[in-house]
Amino acid sequence: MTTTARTHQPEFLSGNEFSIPTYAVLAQDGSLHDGAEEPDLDQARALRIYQAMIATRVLDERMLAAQRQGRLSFYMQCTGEEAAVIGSAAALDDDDMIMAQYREQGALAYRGFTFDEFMNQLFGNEMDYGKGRQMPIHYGSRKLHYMTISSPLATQIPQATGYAYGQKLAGEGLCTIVYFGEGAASEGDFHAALNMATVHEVPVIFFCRNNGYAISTPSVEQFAADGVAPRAFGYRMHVIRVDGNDVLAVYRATQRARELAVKDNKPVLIEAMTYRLAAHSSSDDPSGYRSRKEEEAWRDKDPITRMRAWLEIKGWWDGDQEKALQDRLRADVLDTMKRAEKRPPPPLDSLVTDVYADVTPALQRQLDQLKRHIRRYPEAYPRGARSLDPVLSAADHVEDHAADQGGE
Amino acid sequence: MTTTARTHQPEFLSGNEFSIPTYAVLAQDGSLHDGAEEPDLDQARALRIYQAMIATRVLDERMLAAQRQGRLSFYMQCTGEEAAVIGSAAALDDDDMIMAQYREQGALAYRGFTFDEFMNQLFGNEMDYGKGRQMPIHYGSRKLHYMTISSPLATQIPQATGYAYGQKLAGEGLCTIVYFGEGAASEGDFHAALNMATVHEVPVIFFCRNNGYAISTPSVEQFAADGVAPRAFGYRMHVIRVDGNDVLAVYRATQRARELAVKDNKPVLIEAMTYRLAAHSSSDDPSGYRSRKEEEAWRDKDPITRMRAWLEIKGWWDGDQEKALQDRLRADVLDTMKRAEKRPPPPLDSLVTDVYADVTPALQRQLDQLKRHIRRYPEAYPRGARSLDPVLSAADHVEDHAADQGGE
Amino acid sequence: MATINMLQAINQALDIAMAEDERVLCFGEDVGGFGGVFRATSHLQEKYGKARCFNTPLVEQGIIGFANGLAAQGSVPVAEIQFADYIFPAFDQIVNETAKFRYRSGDLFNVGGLTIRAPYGGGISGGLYHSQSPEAYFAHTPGIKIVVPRNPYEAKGLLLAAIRDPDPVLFFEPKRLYRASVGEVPEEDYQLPIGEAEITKEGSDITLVGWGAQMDVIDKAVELAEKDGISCEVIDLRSILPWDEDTIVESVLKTGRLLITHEAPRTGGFAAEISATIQERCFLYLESPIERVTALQTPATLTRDNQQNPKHPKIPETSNAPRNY
Amino acid sequence: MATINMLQAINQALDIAMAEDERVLCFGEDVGGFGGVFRATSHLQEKYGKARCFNTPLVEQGIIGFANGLAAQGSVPVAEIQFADYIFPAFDQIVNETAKFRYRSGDLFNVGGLTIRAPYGGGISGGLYHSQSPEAYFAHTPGIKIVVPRNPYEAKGLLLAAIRDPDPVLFFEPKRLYRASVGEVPEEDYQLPIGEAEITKEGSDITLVGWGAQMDVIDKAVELAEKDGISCEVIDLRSILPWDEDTIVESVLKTGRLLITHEAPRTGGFAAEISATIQERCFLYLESPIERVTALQTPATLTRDNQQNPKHPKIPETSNAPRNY
Ligand SMILES: Cc1ncc(C[n+]2csc(CCOP(=O)(O)OP(=O)(O)O)c2C)c(N)n1
Ligand SMILES: Cc1ncc(C[n+]2csc(CCOP(=O)(O)OP(=O)(O)O)c2C)c(N)n1
Ligand SMILES: [Mg+2]
Ligand SMILES: [Mg+2]
Repeated sequence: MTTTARTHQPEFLSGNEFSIPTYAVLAQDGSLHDGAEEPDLDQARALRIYQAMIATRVLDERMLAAQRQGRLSFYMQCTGEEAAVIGSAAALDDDDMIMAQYREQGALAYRGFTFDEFMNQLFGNEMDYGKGRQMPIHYGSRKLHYMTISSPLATQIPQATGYAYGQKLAGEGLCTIVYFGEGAASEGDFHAALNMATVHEVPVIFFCRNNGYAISTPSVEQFAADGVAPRAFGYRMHVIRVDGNDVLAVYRATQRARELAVKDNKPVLIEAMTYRLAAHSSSDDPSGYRSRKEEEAWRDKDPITRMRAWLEIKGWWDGDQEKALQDRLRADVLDTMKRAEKRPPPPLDSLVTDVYADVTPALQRQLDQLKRHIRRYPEAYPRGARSLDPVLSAADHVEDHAADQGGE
Repeated sequence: MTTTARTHQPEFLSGNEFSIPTYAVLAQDGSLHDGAEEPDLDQARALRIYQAMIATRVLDERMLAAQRQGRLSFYMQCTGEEAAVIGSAAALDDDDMIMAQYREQGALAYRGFTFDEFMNQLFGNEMDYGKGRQMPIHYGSRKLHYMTISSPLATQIPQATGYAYGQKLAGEGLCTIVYFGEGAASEGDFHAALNMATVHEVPVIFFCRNNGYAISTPSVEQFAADGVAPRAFGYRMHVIRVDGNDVLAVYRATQRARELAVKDNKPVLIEAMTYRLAAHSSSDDPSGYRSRKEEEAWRDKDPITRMRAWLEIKGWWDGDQEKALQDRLRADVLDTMKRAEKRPPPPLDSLVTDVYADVTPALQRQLDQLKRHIRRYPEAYPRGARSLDPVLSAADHVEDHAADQGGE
Repeated sequence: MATINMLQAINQALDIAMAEDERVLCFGEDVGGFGGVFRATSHLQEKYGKARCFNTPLVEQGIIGFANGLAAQGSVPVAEIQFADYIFPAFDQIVNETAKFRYRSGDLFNVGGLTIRAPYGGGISGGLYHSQSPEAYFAHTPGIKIVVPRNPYEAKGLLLAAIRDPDPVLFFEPKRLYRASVGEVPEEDYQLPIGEAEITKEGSDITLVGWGAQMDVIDKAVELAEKDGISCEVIDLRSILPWDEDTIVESVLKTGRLLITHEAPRTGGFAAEISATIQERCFLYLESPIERVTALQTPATLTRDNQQNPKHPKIPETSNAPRNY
Repeated sequence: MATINMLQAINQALDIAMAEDERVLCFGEDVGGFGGVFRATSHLQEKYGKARCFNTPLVEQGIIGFANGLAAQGSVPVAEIQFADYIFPAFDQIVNETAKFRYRSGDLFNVGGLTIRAPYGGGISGGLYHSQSPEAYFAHTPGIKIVVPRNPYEAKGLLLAAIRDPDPVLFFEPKRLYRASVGEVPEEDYQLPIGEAEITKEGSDITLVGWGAQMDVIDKAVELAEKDGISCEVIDLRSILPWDEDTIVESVLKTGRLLITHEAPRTGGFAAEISATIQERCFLYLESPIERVTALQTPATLTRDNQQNPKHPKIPETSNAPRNY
C-alpha cells in the first residue's frame, strides 16, 4: 500500500518530524510517576519476578568471581538489564518460545531453570544438555521453551519470525519473543526478520535491549537515528519504547505486545532503554571505552533496587526476606558449582553424535581411530584416556542422570 | 542520540502516525500541477534528457525484438522508468559515480554510452569491455563512471556507501548514486548500506525505483509498509518520495539530494514511484501475475509522452524533430547491431585473464591444456578451434580496436 | 508410468509431500501464485493455500533464517533459493545455523525438517551468476546433507527422501535438465536413499564418477571411450554429503583407475575430496593417477561457456592418459 | 631487532602501511578507539584520525560491501572481521563480489586494494563459534588470495605484502598465536612473497605440510618422529590460494611420502586439494598414500577440543603408518 497524497514542494523529511517517547511507570524510589498506572501484577507474580532478578544477580556475581579464580573459562553478566529481561519474560505465557541473544539468563531463571542446570552448562559436564560443546552461557531448555543460545549475532531474529509463523499455523495461541542487543540490530538478519514478520503477520515480539554499547562501540557509532525504535516505521510495525530499568513498564508493554501478537497477528518491536552495568564479558574491560561517571549514573538507576523499593511500599517484601533469600541463593550457587565442577565431561562418543540424527559410517570410523590413538598416547590425552578406561570411567559416573531433553 | 521525553501511557505507535507524500511537478498533459514550480532546467539539458529517454526506448524495443528473433540470448527493458532513471542521472555531475542494478541503461545512454558500446556488450563480442563474460545488459564504463553491473541483487548498495566514503576522503566534491528496485531493498545489504551511510556521513544518494513488482512478486508481498521511504526514519536519513514518471520532479529532487550529499555529507533516500511497463526480462511473461487493466492504467502515465508534452508546450520540440530523431535512432540501432553481431568473441586467452591481476601459473597450465585439447577435438569446439587457427583468427579480427578501459 | 520432465517430477514430489503432511510448507521468491521462475511449485498455492505455499520478500538470509526457525518449531519447510548463485547471502544461516543446530544444543532442538532447493549448474548461457555449482562450498560443513539428482526419476525419489530425512538437506537441481531431461516416473510415492551412490553402468577398465547433469556428459564420453575398447564403470554419486565412499572404493579396487568430473572449478572442488580419500583407501590398487575433469579455475563466463566446462571429449582424453601409465 | 608477539607484528604492519599511503584505511567492529577486541589496531585511530581508522556498525556484510566499494574507488581498505567464524554473513560479498569484480568487468574495475583480516582457528576454548578455520570455504573461489602466517615475522611481512598486493587478500591470523608466538621482527618495512611456500626444515623420508598454528604442532611431531629415525621435510604453505604446487611436488619427488595437516574438518578441507594435486603430479614417486591429519568431521566443541583436533602425536602415528607400506 502506498500513499497517494501529493505535494508540489521538493521537501525532504529529515527524521526529526517525530520522536518516540519512553514509556515509564516506576520511579527509582519505588513510587509511580505522576499519571502512570500500575499494571495488573499480583503479589505472587511480582515476587516470582523479583526472586528471578535476585537469583540472576547472585549467579552473575558469583560466576564472574569463579571465572576470575580460573574455575570457569568465560562468563557474561545480565547485570543492570534484569528488569528488561525478566519483566518481559514474565508478561508471556510460560509456553511461549524465548529466543535469546546471550545476556538473558534472567528469563531462564524466571522460567525455573535450576542452578544445577546453569552450572552443568557453565562447566560443560556430562549433564550439560548441550553436551559440553558450547562455551559457557550457551544455555537451552526444551522443557522451558528456551532456544539454545547461538553465538553468531542476530541469526535468531529471522528464526524467531519463522518459529512464530509455525506457532500461528499450529493455532495454539502462542507466540515467540526474541531478544537482541542494539548492536545486533545492525545485522542484515534483523532487517529480514522484521520485514518478513509484518508481511506474513507473524506473532512475534522483537525485544531490543538497547544497553548503549556493543562491546566497546557506543550506540552513536552504531546508528545515527534516535535508537532502534524508529525502524519499526519502515515495516509498519507496532512499536513502543520503554524504560528498560522499570520492571512495571516493561511488564505492561510486553503484556500488551503479546495481545497484539497473539490476538491480531501483529508483530511488535519493543525497545528497552537500559545499560550494561558490567563488562561486556569476562574477557572485557570497559574502562578503556567509557567513564566511571557514566557507569555511576546508571548504577543509580539499578532496576533491582527500584523494584525492591516498590515491593516494600506495597508491603510485599522486607529486609529479612531479602537477607534470607540472598543467603540461600549464595549458598545454593556455591553448592551447585562444586557439584558441577566435579562431574566428568560428556563421554568421548558424544564428539560424533548429533552431527546428524544418526552417526554416519565415516564419523564412526573417525571415532574408532581416535580411540585407538588415545589408547596409544594416553599421556597426551589424560581426560580422553580416563574416559576410555572402564574402571575409571565408571568411578567418574557414579551419579548417572539422564541428561537429555533439557530437563524433560 | 536517544530521546528522553517520557510518557506514562503504554501506547504503541502503529506507523500510521504520518504519511509521506509524493512530490509531483508535471501533469500528464505537459502542464505543471497547481502550485508546482519548474526546476532550473535549460533547453540543452532538457533535450539531452529527452533524447536519452527516446534512445533508451528505441534500444529496448529493438533489442527485445532481436531477442525474440533468437539473435540475442537475453534482454531487460527500462520501459516506463526512463524519467526516474534519466531524470536523476541528469541532476548529477557527470563525474559522479553511478552504481546501478540492471534496469538503468537510460543513465548510461544519458552519459553518452554509444549504441556500439551497448551492442558490443549485448553480443559479448571481442570489443565488449567485459570480454563477453557476463550476460547481456551487464554494462559498465570506467570513462563514464558507471560501475559494471553485477547480477546478485543489492550488493551494490553497501558498495556505494563505501565508494562514496572514498569520494568524501578524496575531497573532490563528488558523490555516488545507487539505483535499486523495491524488491532488492529487502536484502540485508540494503539495511547495512543505509545505516553505515548515516553513521559515517557519506555523500551517497540511494535511489529506489519502486516499480511495483519484483519479477512476479507485488510490493504488497514485499513489505507491509507504505513503500520504501519510511525506512529512512530508521536511520535518520533525509528522504523524499517522487512521482517517478515525472521527469521534472525527479530532476529537482535529485538536484537537491545531491546538494545535501555533497555539501552536507548527508546521505539521502529517494523513492521514485513508477511502474515496469514491460516484462521483468525477456524470460518473463507478466500476464501470469498482473492484469492488462493495471498495465493500461500505467501506460497512460508514460513518462516519455509526458515529457514530450512539456517540451512541446515550451516550444523546445516538435513532431518533425521527433520523427527525425526516431528514424535516426532506429537506423543506428540496426546498423550497430549488425556490426556487433559479426564481430568474433573475445580471444580464448581471455578465459584466464582478470581472474587475478596476473595470470597464475596454474591458470596458464590449464589454458595450455585446453588449447591442446581443442586442437585435438576441433569439431567439438568450432569457435575455439577457429580462434586458435592464426589465419581464420586474423580474418575474424580485421577490425582490431583497443577495447579496454570502458572507452578510455 | 508417465513420461515427464524433471520440473514435473519435482512438482509431483512437492505435491505428494504437502498432501501427506500438513506441516510441509513451500516458500521462496516468486514461489507462490506464480509457481517459481522455473515453475517447480506450480499450482501448489491453489491446492494448499497461501499459508502453506507463498512468496517471501527478496532476502535469502531471511528465507533460510525463517526456515530454520520453522523447522526448529516442528514444521517441515521446503525453502527455494531462486538460483544457487544467490544462496550465498544465506551462507551464514546454513553453515553456522542449519548445520550446527542439533550439535550445539545436544539435540534439544534440530532443524532436521528443513530442505533447501536451488536450481543449479551451468549450460543455460548464464554467465557468472546463473551457472554456479556451489556444492563444494557446503560439503566442508558437517551437519548438512547434499543431494543432486541426474534425471526426473531420481529427482522425485530423492526429493521425497530429502523432505522426510531427519537431517537438513540441500537439494541442488541441475537446471539445464529441468526441461531437457525426460523420463518415466511412477506417479505414486517412492523414495531413493540419501547417502548411497548408484552404479549406472558396470565396467572393468576405469571408474567414472559424477553427479547431476554431468552424468549425461559422462555417458557421451563413455560412448567415445568404448569405441576405443575401454570398458567403463559409471557411478552417480547422488549424495555429496555424506558420500558413499565404499561404493567407489569397491569399484576402484576392481578397475584400478578413477576419473571424477564436476562442473565447478577445480581447486577445492568435491573431486579433490573423492580423490584424496580414494588414494588413501585404494593406494596399492591404483594403476594410474586419479584424474579430475572440471571447469577451469575461473568464474563462469558466457561466451566461452563451452570451452570452459568439462565437456565429454575431455573425459576420454584424460582417461586415455592414465592408460598409458 | 626487537622481540615481539604476533599482535604487535600485525600492528606494526598496519602502522607502516598507513604511514606510507594515506589511502590505507582500517575499520571493523571495535577497531577504532578500542583498537579491536584483540588490540591489533591499537593506537591507529590516535595516529591517523577517525576518518582512517574507525568502528563500523555490527554488520559483516556491510563491512565487506563497504570495503569492496572503497577498494573499487581506489582506496586501500583493510577490513577486520572480529572472528573468522563471523565472516559468513559477508560470504556473498566476498565470493560473488570481491572475487569476481575484476573478471566480470574485464578489469574496468577491481577491488585489488582490499585486504580482509580475521582472527582464526582453535585452541582458545572457543567452542563452535570461536574456533573455526574457514580457509577451504574460500579456497574454491578463483579471484581471491588467502594467506595464513605462522609467526610474528611472517605475519608482518605477509600482511604488508597482502595490503600492497594487486589482488584482494583474505588474511587469516591464528589467534592462539597472537600472544603465544613471539620472535624477532625487524622494525622496518619488509615483505614476504604471496603464493610461495617455505621449506622450514629439510629432510628426506617424508614431507609434512601445514600452515598457521599447525606449524608448531608439526614441529613437535617432527621431534617425536626424528627420535624414531624418520627424517622429515617441513613445508609451511603460507598461501592457500594461489598455492605453491611446485615446491611441494619437488619435495615429494624427493621424499616419496606426504602428510598434510590442518585444523579444519577433513571433508572438503584444503588438504584434499593438495592430496589430489600431488597424487596427479607425483603418482609414480609416491611410496605410500598421502595422509591427512585433520579435525574430526564435526563442528568444533569446547570440552573435547583436545581430542578433536589434530595434535602432534597424531602425526608420527600416521606418518609411521605409511612407512609400513
Ligand atoms: C555475527 C557476529 N559478529 C560479531 C560477533 C562478536 N560479538 C559478540 S557480542 C558483540 C556485541 C553485541 O552487542 P549488542 O548486540 O549490543 O549486545 P550486548 O552485548 O550489548 O548485550 C559482538 C560484536 C558475533 N558474536 N557475531
Ligand atoms: C541475491 C539475488 N537474489 C535473487 C535474484 C533473482 N532476481 C533477479 S531480478 C529479481 C527481482 C528484482 O526486483 P526489484 O529489485 O524490484 O527490481 P525490478 O526488476 O523491479 O527493477 C530477482 C528476484 C538475484 N539476481 N539476486
Ligand atoms: Mg548492546
Ligand atoms: Mg521492482
